[in-house]
Amino acid sequence: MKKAIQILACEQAIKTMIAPHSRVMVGGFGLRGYPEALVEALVDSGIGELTIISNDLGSPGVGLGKLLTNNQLKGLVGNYYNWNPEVAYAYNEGKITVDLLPQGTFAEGIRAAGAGIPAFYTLAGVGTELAKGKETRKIGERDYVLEYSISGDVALVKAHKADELGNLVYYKTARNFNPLMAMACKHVIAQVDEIVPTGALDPECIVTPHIFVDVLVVNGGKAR
Amino acid sequence: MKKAIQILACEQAIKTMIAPHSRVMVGGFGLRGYPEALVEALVDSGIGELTIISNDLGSPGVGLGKLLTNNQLKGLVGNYYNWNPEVAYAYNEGKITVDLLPQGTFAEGIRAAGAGIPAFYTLAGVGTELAKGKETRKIGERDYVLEYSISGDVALVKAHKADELGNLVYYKTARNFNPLMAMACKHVIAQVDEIVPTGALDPECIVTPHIFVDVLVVNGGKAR
Amino acid sequence: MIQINEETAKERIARRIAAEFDSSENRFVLNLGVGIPTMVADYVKNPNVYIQAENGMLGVGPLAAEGQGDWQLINAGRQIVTQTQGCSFFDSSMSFGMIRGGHVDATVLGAFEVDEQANIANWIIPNGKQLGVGGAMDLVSGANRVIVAIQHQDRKGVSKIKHTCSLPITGFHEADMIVTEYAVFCYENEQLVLKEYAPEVSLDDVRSMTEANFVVSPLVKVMEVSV
Amino acid sequence: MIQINEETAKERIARRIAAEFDSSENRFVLNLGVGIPTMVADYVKNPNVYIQAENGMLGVGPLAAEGQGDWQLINAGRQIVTQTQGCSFFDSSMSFGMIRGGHVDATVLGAFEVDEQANIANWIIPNGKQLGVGGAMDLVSGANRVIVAIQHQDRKGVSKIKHTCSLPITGFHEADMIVTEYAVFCYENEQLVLKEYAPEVSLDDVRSMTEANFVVSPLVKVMEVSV
Repeated sequence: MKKAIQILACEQAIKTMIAPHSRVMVGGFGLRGYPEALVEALVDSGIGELTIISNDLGSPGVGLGKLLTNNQLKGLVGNYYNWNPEVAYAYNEGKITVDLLPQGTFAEGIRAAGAGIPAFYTLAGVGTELAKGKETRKIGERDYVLEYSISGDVALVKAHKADELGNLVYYKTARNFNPLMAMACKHVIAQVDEIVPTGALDPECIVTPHIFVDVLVVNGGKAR
Repeated sequence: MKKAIQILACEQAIKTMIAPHSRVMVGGFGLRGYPEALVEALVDSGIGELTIISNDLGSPGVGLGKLLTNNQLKGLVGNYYNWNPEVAYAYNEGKITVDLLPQGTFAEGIRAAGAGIPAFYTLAGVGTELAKGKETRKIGERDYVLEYSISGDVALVKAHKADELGNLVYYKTARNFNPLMAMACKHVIAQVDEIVPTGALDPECIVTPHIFVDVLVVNGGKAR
Repeated sequence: MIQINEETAKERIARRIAAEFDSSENRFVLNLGVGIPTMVADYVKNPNVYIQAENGMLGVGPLAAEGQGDWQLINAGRQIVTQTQGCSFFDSSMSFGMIRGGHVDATVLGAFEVDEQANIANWIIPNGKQLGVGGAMDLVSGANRVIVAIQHQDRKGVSKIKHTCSLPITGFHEADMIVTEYAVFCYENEQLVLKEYAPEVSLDDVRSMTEANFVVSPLVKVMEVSV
Repeated sequence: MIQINEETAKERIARRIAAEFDSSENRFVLNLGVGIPTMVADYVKNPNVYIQAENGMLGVGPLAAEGQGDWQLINAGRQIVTQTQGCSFFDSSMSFGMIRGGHVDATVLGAFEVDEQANIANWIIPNGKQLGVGGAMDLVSGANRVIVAIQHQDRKGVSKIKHTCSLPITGFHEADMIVTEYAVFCYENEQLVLKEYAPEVSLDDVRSMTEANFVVSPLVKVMEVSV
């Protein structure tokens, strides 16, 4: 059950829905397909002790990277921080926790949370350091590792268009984790390029049905 | 690795890809969204000892129901045979095996097979007769049952349009299990209403990428 | 005590359940089972209620007019339905992802039996002529609220609201509300509580037609009925 | 023995790997890792090869021309790419469903080390400046064929093809082929087998620059090179 969709300014959306210690999922992959304006507002808010659940953490001082530079992070759940070496430094110094998962396990874990699957088995990582302390199990001929669903308090997603109800469609490889995260969090703020009238999106092509979305914010959608 | 997409007549497609004892997945829900012409050809082929993996088994003597009337079945994996009481009779008399699963578990098991997830946990059915002999496990506050992926040899799916490469889109609630089954089987035959030039389908809206599809058959797509 | 005929009973149950959602100012996702539950759709007037069909649709509209409609567009009861503005279509794994994932606010389903422990038996009569479970087990465990829509007694006058279900269970401790043509019950603090009863019957009538023990809510009232 | 410079080495490795797919008459799904593997795309001429990017795309085209292209359309190495006719976009769970589900025919990836047991170490140097695994573990376990694209030795002249990897393993017994600027190896019957070596080097040269033990294929031949 969600309230009627709200269209808010970024600052307002962030302040209403995120608090210190929130677990925040953020869509995107390598500085593309992430909600830039929402991330900027999160940085500006100064809200701290956040756990950020995302593919990567942008670059040093860019995008989600600013949250680290700005000391707003308690922990990370994700898979690829090679684009932002500050993550390794902060982790090695014990400043933040990092829960590193294979990218497919990360994606599936988020999907699982949205789809009511608490745990699943996967081949990825069996026998490696990333499976240390995790249960493994032989199913058929091979060994698999048990992985758990990954949920969050708030998802910040980037979509291409929303209709007035809140249905979302995405843009090319800017889709990435966004639709999965929209299902895995209690609250969802979607930054969109454009809001179109209800009925203007093809019902066959809607990727995220509106019932997952709480708040829309509109950006210019310009390339930077 | 699949050969270049083939466009075949139904009879030829069925005879090339299905043999006695095949595990055949068939899309559809309640006589809608199933590949009528392919099912008809499967009935006409007389191939026996089949295991059919499908939501339901049509109605008595209608659609997939004909396979039972025609004694072509060894077993069923599915979830809802109330529309075809002949299934219960055949099962009660020991003529066929029936592996009955909650519909969500059935859908998720098929998706899991396609997505390389050998097993997963779900709430559905915990403590009931359908969970008898299955492992249960407490995760967080609740008990869940372990369910396994469901794969097949050949999927017979109904799509709306294909492009010449074999990419598929579906039609409204005729989508149902079809895209899941197309990923869960070694071979896939898709009955489509129309084949359009490659490039004519919106890349954002393709539901089944062509690499899952072996053979296309074209029907008139008429309402019956 | 007046006997309510079957058609009236079904309509009354459907209307009473629909009224539950009248006041929702929030977007409310509703899944309807086969039978009486499907009829609920006819009486839901609140535009904030979005009906989900587990065969892959959110935003199910009214049934198509007889002989009209799109033959491939059906609900889970195989009825040809219409679509609403802003509806969406998806595959069955997404559909049950919604259901299991807690994104469906209420499900309304029929039952053979329901009992004091909020157990529901609605999927099979062993060795009968039906073999099927459908989405019932996913729905009772996944939906946030489970409303059982049943006639109070079977055709022989036997209560369907039992001390303990005798048929195989669909879901344990999952029912939140029971609506019959004669009464509305909720489960509160692990007790079955009578909240409303029909104008045709007395409290004693309800007691005599109900096998299960129940307590009477201090706020018990007469069911509002239009049929 | 001629030393091959880094740029030439990389191009040669990419070209040799691309040649593996030249003859496929079947539709072939190829996933390319960051670095040399991405360069493979430039040399694949077979239209039956479809490149999958794990960030959600099947049918990746060539890199966009400098300053051109769609800034939001990237491959997994964050390069702006083009799209081919018949390509499709999807979310990351679908993408890794393809990968884990065995629908990707080959993956080409770089590595720090690869060893006699076909173990690959390519994800981390402990306590270093990088912390990331990406899709490598999913890819090595899920793709049907795993091709390691590496320069034969590091900058200090130390073999990257080891008896036993010393760095944390990405996947055990997963490598099927190794292509360097000097040699092509395959794993056959749990042995590392030299299949080809470059025209600039002798068999003894390959032995001396390779830490791992390997057997020489009876059909060993000189690598076809254009650079």
